[in-house]
Amino acid sequence: MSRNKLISLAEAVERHSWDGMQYASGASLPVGSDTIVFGRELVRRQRRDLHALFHCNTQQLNLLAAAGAVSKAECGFSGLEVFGFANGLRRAVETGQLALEDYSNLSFGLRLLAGALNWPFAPSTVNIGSDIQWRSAFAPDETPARHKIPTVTDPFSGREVGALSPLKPDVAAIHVSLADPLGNAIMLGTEWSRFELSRAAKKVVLIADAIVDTACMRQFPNLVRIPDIIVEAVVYWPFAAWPQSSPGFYDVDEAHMKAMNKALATPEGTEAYIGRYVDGYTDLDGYLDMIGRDTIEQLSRTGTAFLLDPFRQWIKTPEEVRALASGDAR
Amino acid sequence: MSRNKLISLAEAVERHSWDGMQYASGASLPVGSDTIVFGRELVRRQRRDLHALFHCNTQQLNLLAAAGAVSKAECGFSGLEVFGFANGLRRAVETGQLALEDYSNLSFGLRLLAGALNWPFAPSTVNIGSDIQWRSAFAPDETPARHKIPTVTDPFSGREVGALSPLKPDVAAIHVSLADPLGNAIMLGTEWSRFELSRAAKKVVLIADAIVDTACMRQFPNLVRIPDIIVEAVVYWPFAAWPQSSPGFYDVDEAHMKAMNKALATPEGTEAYIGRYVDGYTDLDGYLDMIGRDTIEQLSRTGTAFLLDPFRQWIKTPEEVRALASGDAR
Amino acid sequence: MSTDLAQAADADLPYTRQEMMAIATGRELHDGDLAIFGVGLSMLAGYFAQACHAPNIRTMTEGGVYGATPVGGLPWGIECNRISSNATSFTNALDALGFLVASGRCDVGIIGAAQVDKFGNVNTTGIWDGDGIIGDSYRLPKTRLTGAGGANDIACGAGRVIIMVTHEAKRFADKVSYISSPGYLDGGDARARHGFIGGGPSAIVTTLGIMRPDPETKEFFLDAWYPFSSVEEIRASTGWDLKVSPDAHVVPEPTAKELAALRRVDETGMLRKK
Amino acid sequence: MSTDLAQAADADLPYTRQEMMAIATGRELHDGDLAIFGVGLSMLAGYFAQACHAPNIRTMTEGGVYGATPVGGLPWGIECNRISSNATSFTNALDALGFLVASGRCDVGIIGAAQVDKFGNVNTTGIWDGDGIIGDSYRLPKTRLTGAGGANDIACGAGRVIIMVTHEAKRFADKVSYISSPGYLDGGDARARHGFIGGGPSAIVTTLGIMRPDPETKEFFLDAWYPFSSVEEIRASTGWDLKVSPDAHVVPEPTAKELAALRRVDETGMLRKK
Repeated sequence: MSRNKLISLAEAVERHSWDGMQYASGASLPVGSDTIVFGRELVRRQRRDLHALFHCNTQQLNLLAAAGAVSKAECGFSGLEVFGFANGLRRAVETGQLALEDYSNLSFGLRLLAGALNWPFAPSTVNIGSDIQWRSAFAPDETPARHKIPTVTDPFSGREVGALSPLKPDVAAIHVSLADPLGNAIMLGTEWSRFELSRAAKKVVLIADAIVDTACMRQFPNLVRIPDIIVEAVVYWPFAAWPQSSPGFYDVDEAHMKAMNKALATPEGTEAYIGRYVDGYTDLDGYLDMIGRDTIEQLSRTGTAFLLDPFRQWIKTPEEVRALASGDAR
Repeated sequence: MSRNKLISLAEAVERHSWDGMQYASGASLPVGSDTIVFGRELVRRQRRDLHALFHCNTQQLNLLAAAGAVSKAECGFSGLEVFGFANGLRRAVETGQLALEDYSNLSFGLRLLAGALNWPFAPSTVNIGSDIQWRSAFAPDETPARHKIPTVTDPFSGREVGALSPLKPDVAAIHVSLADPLGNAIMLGTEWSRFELSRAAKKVVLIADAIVDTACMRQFPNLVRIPDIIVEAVVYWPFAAWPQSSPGFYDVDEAHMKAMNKALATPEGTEAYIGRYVDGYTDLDGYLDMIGRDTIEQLSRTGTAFLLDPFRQWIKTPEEVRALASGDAR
Repeated sequence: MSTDLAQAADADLPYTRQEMMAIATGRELHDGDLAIFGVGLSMLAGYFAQACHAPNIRTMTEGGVYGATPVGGLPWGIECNRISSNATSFTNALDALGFLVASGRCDVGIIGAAQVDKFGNVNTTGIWDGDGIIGDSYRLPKTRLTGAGGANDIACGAGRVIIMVTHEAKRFADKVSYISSPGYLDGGDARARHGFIGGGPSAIVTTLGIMRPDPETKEFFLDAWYPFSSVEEIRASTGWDLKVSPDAHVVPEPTAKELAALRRVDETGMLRKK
Repeated sequence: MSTDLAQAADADLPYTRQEMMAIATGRELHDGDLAIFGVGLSMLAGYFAQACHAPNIRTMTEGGVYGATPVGGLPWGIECNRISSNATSFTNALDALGFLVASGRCDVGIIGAAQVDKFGNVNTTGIWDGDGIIGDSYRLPKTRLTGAGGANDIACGAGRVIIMVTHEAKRFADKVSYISSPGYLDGGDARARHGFIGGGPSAIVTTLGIMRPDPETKEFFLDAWYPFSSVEEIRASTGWDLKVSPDAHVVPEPTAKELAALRRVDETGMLRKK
């Protein structure tokens, strides 16, 4: 038994974000499923002083950092994979506008695990012995850092391992492939650490590329890795991860990935980017127009499209979703 | 790239079991998916001195304990749910033939997690403060037990939590709904801790109710929670969990659950049970005859059958599986 | 009062003692709760609450089975096909008992007990000879029970815990032989020593009545009895000198709506058996 | 020797330096290995090995993508649709980097480096002003790089690690500015202090040659150069006084079979770019 949680993106950001919050996303990877469109809305609303917890940087953090919305960030990886350095994040770090605390991809995941389990710490056999352990951007004067990854002694063997601090973000905006209106969700492709994040976060907002009937979830309950009982809100937003990719739905937009990252390298470029790609639409139709209908068609011709086949019969049309939404869809 | 790992049950037990091994199964629940048929084969081959690691007791452990095959066991739960106490296990414990070390269902899962991660210990906020922490059947004279769940101090807060020892079974026999010949597997229904067990065990043998093409796995890669790269062998054995249930395939056999548990309450009953239900078949056909074709038809009329629908097109017939098996199917 | 007499009295009731216990337990659940149920009576009581007065209760079992309701009668286990046939999500043990219970997210859990003591500590592990206490060294139990299962985890982590138990003197001990699942340990703020995030047992609901913990000492006192039971019967069936609240009262009888809802859930009449 | 001259020489080769590096890296992988690849060159080298001489290599990426081969060219990331279109299993980060790498199960990993030092320590985090060293206190990097990603985890856990890096003096430091991923730390048995289950880097494969660690000191020495490079060029492009093995030798040229296999994997010709 659960209620309809479909609300508009604007409403989700209005209700579930605030200045200074610990905000998690990027429990995805730099080229894959992330709620980039949630980040655009945070920039549009000029949220400030965010403490960003991104397992990996994505174009969302790159944009938020470039726009000056983030004062602290913690990451396992802060680049854009083959797309290179994340220029917006890099600029914010190099100018000192943003303090970036480094972890690795495993340790970041373990910190989410520890948060989800309400453990005071998680043991770590990684990150120890490297500067990830000794250096803290959050405590720059403490060398070696004593409170970032302290050691703990195994009571069985006497061996020393690292102790990772748990993460419990205030809000997590999580991209999923398919969600029902109650908040049950299916992810296609690697889940990276979205499973653990959904349990570690205090509030979970889902952004789904498509909305399906709950009957779809009952047919594939083993695929429903995020159950409705832990979800606050569901937002329907196709191409929510653009210019990144969403397996089954669309490929990465290589041209925009590069153009966006180039723009974010400078304050001027960032301003122009925001003018065009954040303030450049007021509703979903406008957003899709902005991406370009040709581009959308091209990106949708993905080699992963077959992954979606078993679920297509339950996917609701935009009109059906609009009719379901409890708030006004923008 | 992976090789065909289909072998017969006899060959799997011959190759992958030995006296004195740490044997895990029961990373399932007492009424659900377990490799009961692997246990029958262990009894038939008179394996002895097993150290059983069963997240929960199942009819497999109940039988192995009743047959005197187990000298040590560790469990999170040692009953049979609504079917009551596990009489075979109970008798072995009460007579001192088997030392049973108690954990809980969370802590047992966390010990598998710790084994999978190669952690020296896992933190625990459960089991502490109860006799699960203070009493050890493996170290009966030590009161309170100091080495079972010692405490560890959180370096961040100074708080004391428990430290759970990792589990790394020598062999895990894991029941799955569907496997391909390479060892990719899909579980329907709760996975309980089969995911963690498959990573914690040194060797993994899958027992599948049905064999499917690898094309099925490529269609549903998010359902493949056990990938071929960690699997040693695949055994095709329909009704492998009988008299327990397998979602999608068959319901629990209530009559046999009760009759079996009643039989295991005494040495005589156990001997009779083994004569009829362990030594009573020599191949798969004989096994299915033993269960009874009527019973099989009735148990197959499960309310969960629809869960299997998306996968039926890839299920191989027994003849196709026999043709694929690299060893001689028994 | 003998059990025979009590059962004879039951013949006149339009419901069984087990049904009264299940309904009284279900009444402890609130709409919107994230609630975890064990197997058997606990599951019936929980799904009864959902069917009756708490439609928005968010239900789960420790198997990681979400959004399901029993179909075809009482499930034989938390993973039984009777609970697996209409789930919206299946995950796993670490998720259910770890991420959702040990984390402190779960509002309420219902557990059973073979034996419970005045501080709400639960024994489901074994019964020992002699004084019933395991003693200084570990020794073989006379009767081995089922072990803790997920109850220890629920007892440590759930916001509140409801213990369901058949009311017999041998089950209500001054001190349990073995603490499988912690209640308030030796009372007072003893739970704080271990940092448990869960609040501990809020009620012991039995076949005869309802006990609740004293806010300070955490000793359980009698809060209510059933239309068919009495303070005397309950005290006689309790192994410690049970205190009775000055506000102790009779529990309202099951309503027709409650009985109908319960019997829809208890399709095979498990609780109708006397 | 200047890079210009070297590149001019390349014009005569039937393969690029990048291709030679990818092939030399691929040759380090053995049939049956459980192997984890990072993004970019690392992935091409790994899948080349599978396509060429190690068909039973068990491949994975840190995304928890199993049984896949790249389709349509070099994947843009370890989760890119180009690697997600034919996987047999998708799981997650904890599974790939934790259960399969930190556990010690993974036989070999390939990682990249912005900077590497004589003990095989890798920096992918930042470049600092002045002497390039971060200093006693944390301070802002002049150039922020990508951070450790999964490379730290692979460096700690994989049985052996192959570091792939473009050979330039500024990248080969006596001591890296920041240890993002540990090699042999300060040499000898320093890894043992931290109990790493992985064996550490077994080779640094560059655009000019191959270095291997001294079994005792763990300082990397020159083991081999390419048909188009030389000991002198390599020493001049290395920021420490590189020792040369008495057994140092020239690496065999890519065979026709190797080049064909590599180019099938490198469908879009990423490594053909000079």
